[in-house]
This record gives sequence, structure tokens and C-alpha cells, in this order.
Amino acid sequence: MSAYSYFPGCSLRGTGAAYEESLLALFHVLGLSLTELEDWNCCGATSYMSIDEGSAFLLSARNLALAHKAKCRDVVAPCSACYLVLRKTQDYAVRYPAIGAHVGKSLAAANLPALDGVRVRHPLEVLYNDVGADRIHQLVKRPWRGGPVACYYGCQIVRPYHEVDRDCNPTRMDELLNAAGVPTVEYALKTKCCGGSLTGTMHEIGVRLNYVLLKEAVRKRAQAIVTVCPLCQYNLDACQAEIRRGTGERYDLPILYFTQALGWVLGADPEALGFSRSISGQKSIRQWFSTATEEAKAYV
Amino acid sequence: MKPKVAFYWCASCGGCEECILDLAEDLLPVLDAVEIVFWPVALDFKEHDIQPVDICFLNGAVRTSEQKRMAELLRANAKVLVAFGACAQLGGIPGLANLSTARDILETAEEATGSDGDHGLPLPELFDTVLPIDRVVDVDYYVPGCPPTPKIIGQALTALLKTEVPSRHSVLAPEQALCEECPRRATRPETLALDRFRRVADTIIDENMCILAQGIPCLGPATRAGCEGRCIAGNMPCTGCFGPAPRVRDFGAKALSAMASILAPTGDDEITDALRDLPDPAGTFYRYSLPASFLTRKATP
Amino acid sequence: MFDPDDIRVGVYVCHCGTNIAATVDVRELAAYGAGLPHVAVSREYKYVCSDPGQDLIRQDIRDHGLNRIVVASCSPHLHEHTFRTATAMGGLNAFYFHMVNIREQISWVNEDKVSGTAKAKDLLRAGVRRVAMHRPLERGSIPIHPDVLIVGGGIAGIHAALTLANAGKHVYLVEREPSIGGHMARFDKTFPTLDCAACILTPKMSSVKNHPNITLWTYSDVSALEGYVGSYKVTVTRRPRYIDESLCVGCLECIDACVYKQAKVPDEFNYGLGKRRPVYVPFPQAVPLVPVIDPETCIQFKSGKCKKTCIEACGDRHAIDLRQEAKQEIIEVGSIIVSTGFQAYDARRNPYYGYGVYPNVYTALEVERLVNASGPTAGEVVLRDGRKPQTVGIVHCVGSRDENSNRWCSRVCCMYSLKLAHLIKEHTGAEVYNFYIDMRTPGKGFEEFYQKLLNERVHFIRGRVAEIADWGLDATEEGKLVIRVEDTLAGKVRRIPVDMVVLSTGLEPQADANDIRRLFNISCSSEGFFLERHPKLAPVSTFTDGVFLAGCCQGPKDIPDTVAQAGAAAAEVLALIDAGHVETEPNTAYVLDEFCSGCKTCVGLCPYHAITFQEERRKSEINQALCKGCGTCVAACPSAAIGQHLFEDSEIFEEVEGILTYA
Amino acid sequence: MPEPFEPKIVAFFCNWCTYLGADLAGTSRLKYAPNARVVRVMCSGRVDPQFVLDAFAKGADGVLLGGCHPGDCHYQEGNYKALRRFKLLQQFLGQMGIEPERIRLEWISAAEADRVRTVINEMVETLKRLGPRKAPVETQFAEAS
Repeated sequence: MSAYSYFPGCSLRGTGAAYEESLLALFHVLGLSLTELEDWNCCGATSYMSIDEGSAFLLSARNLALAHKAKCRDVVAPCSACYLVLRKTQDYAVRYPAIGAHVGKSLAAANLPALDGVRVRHPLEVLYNDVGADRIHQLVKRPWRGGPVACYYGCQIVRPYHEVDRDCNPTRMDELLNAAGVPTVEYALKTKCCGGSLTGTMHEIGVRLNYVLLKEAVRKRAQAIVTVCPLCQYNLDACQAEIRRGTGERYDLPILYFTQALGWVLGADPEALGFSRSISGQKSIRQWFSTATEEAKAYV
Repeated sequence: MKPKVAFYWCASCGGCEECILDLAEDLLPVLDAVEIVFWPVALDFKEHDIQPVDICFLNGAVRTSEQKRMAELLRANAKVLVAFGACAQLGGIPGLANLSTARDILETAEEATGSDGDHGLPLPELFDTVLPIDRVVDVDYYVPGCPPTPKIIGQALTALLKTEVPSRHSVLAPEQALCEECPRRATRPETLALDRFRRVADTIIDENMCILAQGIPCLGPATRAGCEGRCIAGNMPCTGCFGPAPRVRDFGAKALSAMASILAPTGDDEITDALRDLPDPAGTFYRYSLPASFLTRKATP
Repeated sequence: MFDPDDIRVGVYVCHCGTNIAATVDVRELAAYGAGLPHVAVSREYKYVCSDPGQDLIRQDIRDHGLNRIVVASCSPHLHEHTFRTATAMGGLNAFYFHMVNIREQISWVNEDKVSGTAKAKDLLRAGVRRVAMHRPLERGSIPIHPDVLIVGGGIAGIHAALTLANAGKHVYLVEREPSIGGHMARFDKTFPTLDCAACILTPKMSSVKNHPNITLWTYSDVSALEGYVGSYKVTVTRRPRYIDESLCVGCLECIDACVYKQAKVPDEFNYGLGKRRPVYVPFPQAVPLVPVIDPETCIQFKSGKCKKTCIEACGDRHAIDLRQEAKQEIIEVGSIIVSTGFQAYDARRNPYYGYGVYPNVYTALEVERLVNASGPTAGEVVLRDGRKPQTVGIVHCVGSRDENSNRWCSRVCCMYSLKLAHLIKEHTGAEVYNFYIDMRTPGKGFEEFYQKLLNERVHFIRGRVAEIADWGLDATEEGKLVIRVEDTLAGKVRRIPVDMVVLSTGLEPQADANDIRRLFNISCSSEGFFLERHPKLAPVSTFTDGVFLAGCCQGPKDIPDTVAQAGAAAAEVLALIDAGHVETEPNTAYVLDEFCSGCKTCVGLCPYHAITFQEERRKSEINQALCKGCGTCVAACPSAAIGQHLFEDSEIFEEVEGILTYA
Repeated sequence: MPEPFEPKIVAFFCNWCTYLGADLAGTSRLKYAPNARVVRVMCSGRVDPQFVLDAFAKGADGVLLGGCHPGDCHYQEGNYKALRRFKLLQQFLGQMGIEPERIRLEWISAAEADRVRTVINEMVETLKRLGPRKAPVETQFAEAS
């Protein structure tokens, strides 16, 4: 099985720690080697990209160049924002000679190699293409004890690039989870906005957007939302208390990473999957993901 | 008085001279009919012995400055100049030297002989490009073949000694291709669709069947008749020594076209595969005619 | 007075107005032409194809004893014929002419005049060298078989068939569905007049059935075609309908008698909105009115254990034959009209519109059936759950004018959307919203119809719909389909809750258009519709002589245009038949016996079996009638013993020489 | 200073697909490099390898053959014959020191005007990179003698 270079980015070392834990655990049970990119730096996403594009490109170009220097073809970026900005840099450096020159010059100055030959990958697409739904199905170790989930893809991994999945109506997360025995619901908002950083800047709007997502998920009888992006996960997870207060509607949904769901089903150590870090839906999480009951069952 | 005749060879193996002797007893009437005044291969003649002749049979291609000079000299002294044999007509086997350069050839030779290239005596210059006679001097008639067969020679002589001679520049051999007189003609299927080409070396050739039909590139369809299919009789494919049919301008191109046309595969890779055992198109289709072809020689910087 | 062996070429450089003159220095070119070997006269003229232009050529042939003509102008595909005729009028053999294409090949594709003129000189030089080699040729002529094949029994095929049949020609009309009628048979009303489609179509359908000059084969496909203009040999495969057309009287008792008391099978004609039995007619006015038995669903075919009540019902008519097999019909025709129509865009390809996900998202064709009195709901516009819709949204340009699906405008959607808006309002009184990019109503009475709709208080929102989904933000949206769209006139994003969505899907080529195209040896435009010979001057002809196009297989069009085009195709066919024969291009290959060694290389190469080997003469021989002039045998002949008129080796060698040698 | 090298391409286009494609390029006013000179033949199957070699011998820098797509040949299978001859010919040209890029066989339909432009432009670029063909034989002989 090929070796992947791992680009955590800031989120997976902060709010998205559960993502990192579950990702590593999942890749471990799948026997995929994931080596952290040495001396990686900020991907250059969001604020940089909107304030000083040039520097943003340089930041992510450096990461790609490091990967190339380390002779690894595939850089796995779990955070959607990281994924997009790395992918975009790679694309723009080719498509726009000016940017290409700018990047090339700086890399040369830091005597780093060019960007070519490096592929930016998202774990969802790695699991879908390199492992495949069939293999996942064969590897199932535990039954899914939770209810149906809504797969929420967010915006950045499907637009404007389509390597991860189709831009409208992506289905690969659904396919993988179904193959693993996790039921999913038809969720029309799967690529709608989670508010992104608005929850920080224009709070009410951010919260409202999350309210829409939760409301629809519940209406579709989903008992959890599964995400691929630390920011989506955080927004949906953290907003619920406030939404409960604001609307009086009782939202308490687990907001999981797809790596957590798959990790559980494929038999990874639950402790290593970071469930304890969730804010909302703790009750369901305890019910669904406790091995105690599982062992108990083993006796009867 | 008898017409005076000269024989001379340029770049050739000597086979063309041999085949004059191969006329055996048929040679005698020839000797009665003509007076041979210049024939360095048979008797001791020097350049200064060259005298005006009625017919000069010149075999071999031109690849050295000396051969060029002799060709010019003989042309000047001959009423009728006959390019005799494949080398004279098309460049022949020596013509394959056009796939390399004089320098390559000399270096290889010196390597092989351990010579330093200094021969201590003035040698004629070796040209990069081997040429058929008619690219050096004007030629009146051609007698094809490697070598020409007794029958062809006999016919040529009688034709030339007649009072009304054949039209100038003509090739003194039949107008059609070899299939016309091929002993296996009848076994040639009307439709050929070869899955691939095969090599003589690793094929057992059926003695009674059209050789092309067995997948061996036989150039009979492209080659002028006149040899009575001697190679075929020896169970070997025709390699084209009698040269192109009258209307053909580039022997190899036409042969190549015909051979490619009777392949069956349509896919890119299948075709490549079908051609696997035809690794040397130049040597296969231009064995005797590279210097007389459109491209004449390999392009060299 | 002039020596015929002395070659005297006349060169004519055309300005084509400014089309050529703008990017090729025509004066310089003509002057250059004058200097070329053999050229006796070299002129430039504004429009050489015009009458005075042609007169010029004729006059010069007489005055200057020209015996070769070269015209440097447009593509030979456009005017070669014109100039050959002019050459002939001048008293020369028409094939002492050669055309040099300096418009499509140079002036229209080249930027600067210098390189353009240089290129033109090369091509002219090549043309002059080539024409010197030309030899006089005689055109052959092929008789035209008077019978006609029409493929596709939609309104186009029907109209063409009737036109030809009324002119006394025999027509074979082949339709793959069980009934003719095509898409039009499914429509309720037609825009902009709102006259009932059935009322105008069904009479035409039945006269097809009853016309003595029309042989109608439905449920059939053209499976093979050979031959050429004038005499095509066509193989038609007639699929078994398990009911003998000659014995069936169309009483339909077999259908009522079927052991299936309830119709269970989703019926194709109504796009699955209705149900049918295993034995069925697609619709009441079907032509021929002969049921079909569908072996996929018929119990007898599946289990062999059916009471066969249908056969009982049929009684002594004995029309039902469950052992019927596919039958091949082989016919001879002289010309062919291809009218195989279109298929509607598959709305599933735009997942964000929710077709196939939300039951109340319909395609326009489905709604055509809903509003149709003879449709599955007997003209009731109701949702799948039986409710009458209060609000309906009609989304234009689904699968049209879209980089991600089809780029072209389907031409009819704006108008049929208006029509459906009107009909839905009429049937339900619902609020109807049209979501459009541009309203395109360029047709007789179209714009007026649009105005009428505006006055009927139908809402028009300019903007491409972003998404249709069933999630609501508030009570007003609960249980509705919400259409999200940017209203580009109001300049804001709107959410419009509706009960029913109608997707105005575009028109695209039939799924098997490529097979049809290959069968009839015609080309496709890049979007896959069949390619006409010339967009303006030969809109119904193809590059294959004797094959013509009608209807939407050539491109999206409405009923009036389709019928007009069908008429045009019929007229072309009539012209062909009444001429009685066509002249053929004398570009056939021929064997030069004295050089043929009988090697047989050519024999197997000919796709038309035009080459035969004459055992007694031991030579190949090419049948001039069968030869199509591809020249592949010419290239293959190892002794160059095969020539090709108009494309002789010598002519092509001269052309190449001319291109590459600077005279 | 010497003029920039402008390669000369001899193009043999089949009457029914590629030639029409070129016509369409014209009517669509697509601009492309002026280096190609088109010889019209009825079918790519008519192209005799002699024509190609003659063109090279007479100083063409490249030869382009255009035919209908496989399965679309107006004459059913002429293009397959062209493909077989082309592959063998290309192999021979290699032996004669002529780079494979100098001869190109392309399937271009009557609708693919843009393909005509792309192919010709590409080929011109390639040939400019390769530079002019090596000196034709006559001069070599002149030097030699």
C-alpha cells in the first residue's frame, strides 16, 4: 500500500483534534501509512487568501515543495480549507504564468524544488479511490448501533475542483458509509454553507445557517451529521446550545467526522477516535460507541 | 565488321561479370557476334585501352571518385551505355551504405583491420552517397537483376544487336511484375488478410503455396518479372532485385504500401504487433534500390 | 489556329468581394499566375462565380485558345460544379478544370496578407501544374430507383411520406415504435395557435396507413444498407409484435381479455405516468391500430402457464401468433430521408433540480401527458398524491445553454413552456412561475403569445434556477418544493415555494444517433445532430448523395419548421426521381492491363467488391459502376497498374511538386 | 539577420471529413498557422507512400495525413489502410533519419474545425522545435564529388 504524506494544518491540532485522532486510527486499521510532512507550515487558507493572495500561494507552495523534496507523491490534507488552498496553488501556478513565476522564484530562493509531481489528496477521496467501498465492506468489524446519519460535505472539497466528488450532489461519503453498514438519509443541504468563519464575525448569520442545516437534517430523520471538515464540524457542534436557547427547539445531534464513524465500524479503538471531544449529542455518542455493551453482548 | 563491346564494373560484387561467363556455351555465339575490346575482369586492360565502342555494359554502382571518372569516360566512348545489373540500375546491395556515412564506414573498416587510415598511397575518395549509374551519366538501357539471368542477357543482346533497337532508357525485361510468371501464381488467394508478417528464419515455408499468402513479405507483386521466379523455385521469397515495374517511381514505397494493405488488424497496437517481425523496412523494401529511391539516403547532419 | 497539344492555362483569381481580397493580394497573385509555365491568361475578378465571371472564362477559352482552367477562389465543395460547367460552356471538357481553395484554406484562416499571399502562390502554382496533367473525362450516369425509404415516423417522416406518395412515388416508412406519430402524438395543444395536436396529426397518420403508395412498417428497424444513390439495398428488421398485422382488425378485445385485469406495467407512451397491460396499444389513435404483446411481462412468455384468454378473445380472426419471429424485409430504393428525431434531455443529469428525487418534479413531456385529455389522468393536472397544485414553477433551459450539459439553445422550450403555463393555469387556476434566462419567441405569432401569457398574470422571473429542494425555512415553505433563483431583474435571490415543478428539458440527438449516422454514412455536427451538406444552400442534403434529412435529427426545431423541412426533403427526392438519373463524378479507378501482373493485391481491398480477378486474362478488373473512387487500391497496387481518374498519381505528384518547388 | 524558420507542411486531407473540417475552420474564421498546404484526396486510403516520400525528398519539413475517424470512413475502411501504411512508413522514415514527429496521421471529422487548427498549430510548433530537415541528398553528393 502506497505511503501518504500527511499535512495536518492548524485545525487538526486545535478544534479538530478528534479528526486527527480518528484519521490516524482509521488509516492504521486500514494499514495505510501516513507520515507527517516535516517542517510544514500554515496552508495559507482563508484570511491570507483573502488579504494577500501572493503570500498565501507561497505558504502552500512551500508545503507542496517540501513534499516533493521528500519524494512523496500524495499529500493528504484532511481539512477542507487546507485541501482547497493547496490544490488551488498547484493549479494556479500552472494556469497563470505570473503566479507560477512568483512561486517558482521564491521556492528557488529557498532552494526548494518545483511543485510538479505532487498530488493533493483528501482522505475521503483516498478511501474512495485507493481503498474502495468494497474493501471497506469486507473490513467491517462492528455493527453500527446509531441511527441514520446525514452526510454533510460542505463547500470546499467539491468546488471548484471535482477530484474528491461531484460538485452538486456528491455521494461518495454516503457510498462509503453505506458500504460500512451506516444508513444515510437524502440530505439536500449536503454542500450548503456552514457559516464558515461567519460564526466568528457575523455571528447571527452564522448561527442561522447552521440552524437551517440542523433543522433539515432532523426533518429527514437523521440522528447525526457526519462531516469531512473541521470548521463544519465545529460550527454545527458548537451552535446547537445557542440554537436551543434561541428557538426552543431541542437539537442535540452528534456531529461526527466520517473518520470517526468509519473508524468505529472498522474496529478501531474507540478511545482513539476522539468521541469524548464532541460537545453536542454526548448521550447518543455514549450509547452508540461504547464497547462495554459490546463486550457484554459477547457473553450472552 | 562486328560491333565493339566493352565490359566494366564499378561498385559491385563481381557477380554481374560472373553471369556473363555463366552463359556457358551460349557465350560462343555472343563472342562471334561481337568484338570485346575492353574487359578488365577477364583480361589485362588499363584505362588507356579504352577506345570508342558500340556498346558498353557497365555494372555496379558509383561510390568512389574513380568509379565516377570511369563511368564518365566510358559514357564518352560508348555509342550505347547499358546499366547492367541491379547495382548499376538502382544502386544494389552496396546502396545500403546510404544508411550510414563514408566516415562511419571507414572508421569501422579501420577498427576492424587495426589500420590507422594512412594507406601510404593515394586512394580514390569514398563518397557519402552511393548512386546508380544514371545519377552520374546518361544511360541508354538497363538490364535488371542481381545478377541478370542468362535469359535476360541473351534477350538484351539480341535486342541491342537488332537493326531497330528498343526505345531509349527502357529496361530490357518484361513490363509486368513477377507474379505474372510466378510458378506458384495459381495458389495466390484472391483476398489476403494477414494477421501478421513472418520471418523466413523461423517459418517453414510450404513449397507449393504462394509465399506471401504464408505471411512472408515476398516482393514478387512489386518486382519486375524476367527472372522466371528463381528464388521462388528455391522456396525463398522475392527480394526485389529486378527493380520496380515501369510505372512505379519508388520501388520500396510501393512494395511497402502493398504489404501494409494486405494486413488484417485495424487497431493501433494490433498493427504494431503485426509488424513485429518486420523490423527492418529499409532493408526489406529497399534492399536493391535505396540509392534510386526518392530519399536516396539517410539524412545526416 | 491554336495547337491543342500546346497547353494553355487560364488562371482566374477571385476576390470574393473582400472575403479573399482582404487577406490575399489578389492583384499580385494574378500577376504571379501570369508568369507560371503554360499560363496564357491570368486575371483577377470580383466574383468569378457570378455570370459575368463565368462569361469571362468562356470568352477567354475562345479568344485565347485556352485548354485548361484554374480558378483560385473558395472550396471545391461550394463551386467546383459551377466552374466545371463554365469550362464546358466554353467548349472544353469540364474536367480540364482545377479549383484552388484560397478562401476556406487561406483568407478566412490567415491573419496577415504577406504569408497569405505566399501560401496562395504555392497553391496556385500547384493547381497550374496539376491541371496540365488533366485529361478529358466523361461523367457516368446512374438511374434512380423511384422508390423511397423514410426512416422515422414522426411528423417529419409522416409529412414527407405523404408528400411523396401524393406525387405518385412509392414510400417505405419505417418506424421503430409500435405506432407512428413520434413526439407530436404525445402533445396536447401546439403553440402558438393552441390547436389540438391530435386533431391535426391523427388524420395525417391514418392517411399514411390508408395510402396505396405507402408501405408502413412499424416496430421495425433498418438493420443494413448497401448501394449508392439511385439504387440502395435496404434490409429492414421487423420485430415480432406477436399479433399478425394482416389479420388483426384492431378491435382491441385481446387487451380487455388479458388475464391482467388491472394494467400493471408502467406505460412507455405516458413516460410511466400511466399503466398498461402486457398486450397493449401505445395510445388510442395509434397507427397501425394493432396491439403489441410485450414478452417481458406477458405471463405466457414468462411461465408458459397463461390461460391465453387473449387468443380466445381473438377467436376465429387468429391474429395472435405467439410464435411470431423477427422478419427481414429487403427492399430497393433510390433515395432515403432520415427523420429519426430527437430525445429529450435526461433531467437526472442536473441533480440540483431533484428530478427522480422529489415526486412532484416533472419534465415538460410528462406534463404534456398530464394536460392531455387522452393522457393517464384524462387531462387532470394533479400531483402524484392526487392533489391539485396551487403553485407551479416552470424552469426553462434544463439541459440547454449550459456549459455543463448542452451548449445549444433547444429553440422550442420557451414556447412550449409558455404553452404549458397557459394550459396549467387553464386546468388548475394555479399560480404559475416561469424561470427563464432569456425569452426567445422569434416566430410567427410567438411574441404575441408571450404577451397573451403576460396578460394572463403568469409570473416571469429572469434568472437561472440554482436549486430545487424540499427543505423549508419557515411555515410557508413546509411541504413545498422551494425553488432558489437569483431574480436578475429584482437583483436579489428569491426562494419560491411551489407544489409542482416542470423542467423544460432541451432537445438532444437520439442515443443511437451515431449508429444511425454510420448506417447511412452521414456526418454529425459537434453536438451530434446530423450534418447538412451546407447550412444555407443545402440544408436538407447530406454529403452522401441520395440521403436527405428532415426534422429534429438535424437540429432542434418546432413543428412548422419540421414540416417545412420535411417538404423540402421530399422536393429534393422528387427532383432526383424525376431527373431519372444522376451524373456521377468520374473519379473511378481502372486497371492498366499491360502493367497488371495479376498479383491480386487489389482484389480484397475494395469495400464495394468492385474488383474482380479475371482468371482467363489473369488480370484484375474494376467494375466502373461499383467503384466509388476511394483510390485505396490505387495506392496499394505494387506495380502502379491502377489509375484513378481525377486523382492520377501524375496529377498528385505534380501538385506536390508545385507546392514545394519555387517556380 | 536570417529569417525565422517557417516549416513547410504538405497535408493530404480526405474529401469527406478532414477537408470539410478545414472548410468549416474557414467558415468559422478560425485562425491558424499558414504553413500547411493541403492536397485533397478522396480518401486517406488514396495516399500512396510514394507521395509522402516525394514530399520529403522535395523539401517538405512535415507531412500531415487527415482522414475520417475509425468507423466513420466514407468508404468504410480506407482510413484503416491508411493507418497500416502510416505505421510501417513511419518506421522506415525513422531508419532514414527522419524524426517520427515529422509525419502525422490525424482523424478529423467534418465537424472538428477546431481540431484542424490545433493539429496544424501543434505540428508547426513541433517542426519549429525540430528545425529544418537535414540537407537533401543532392548537395551531399555535390560536396562528395
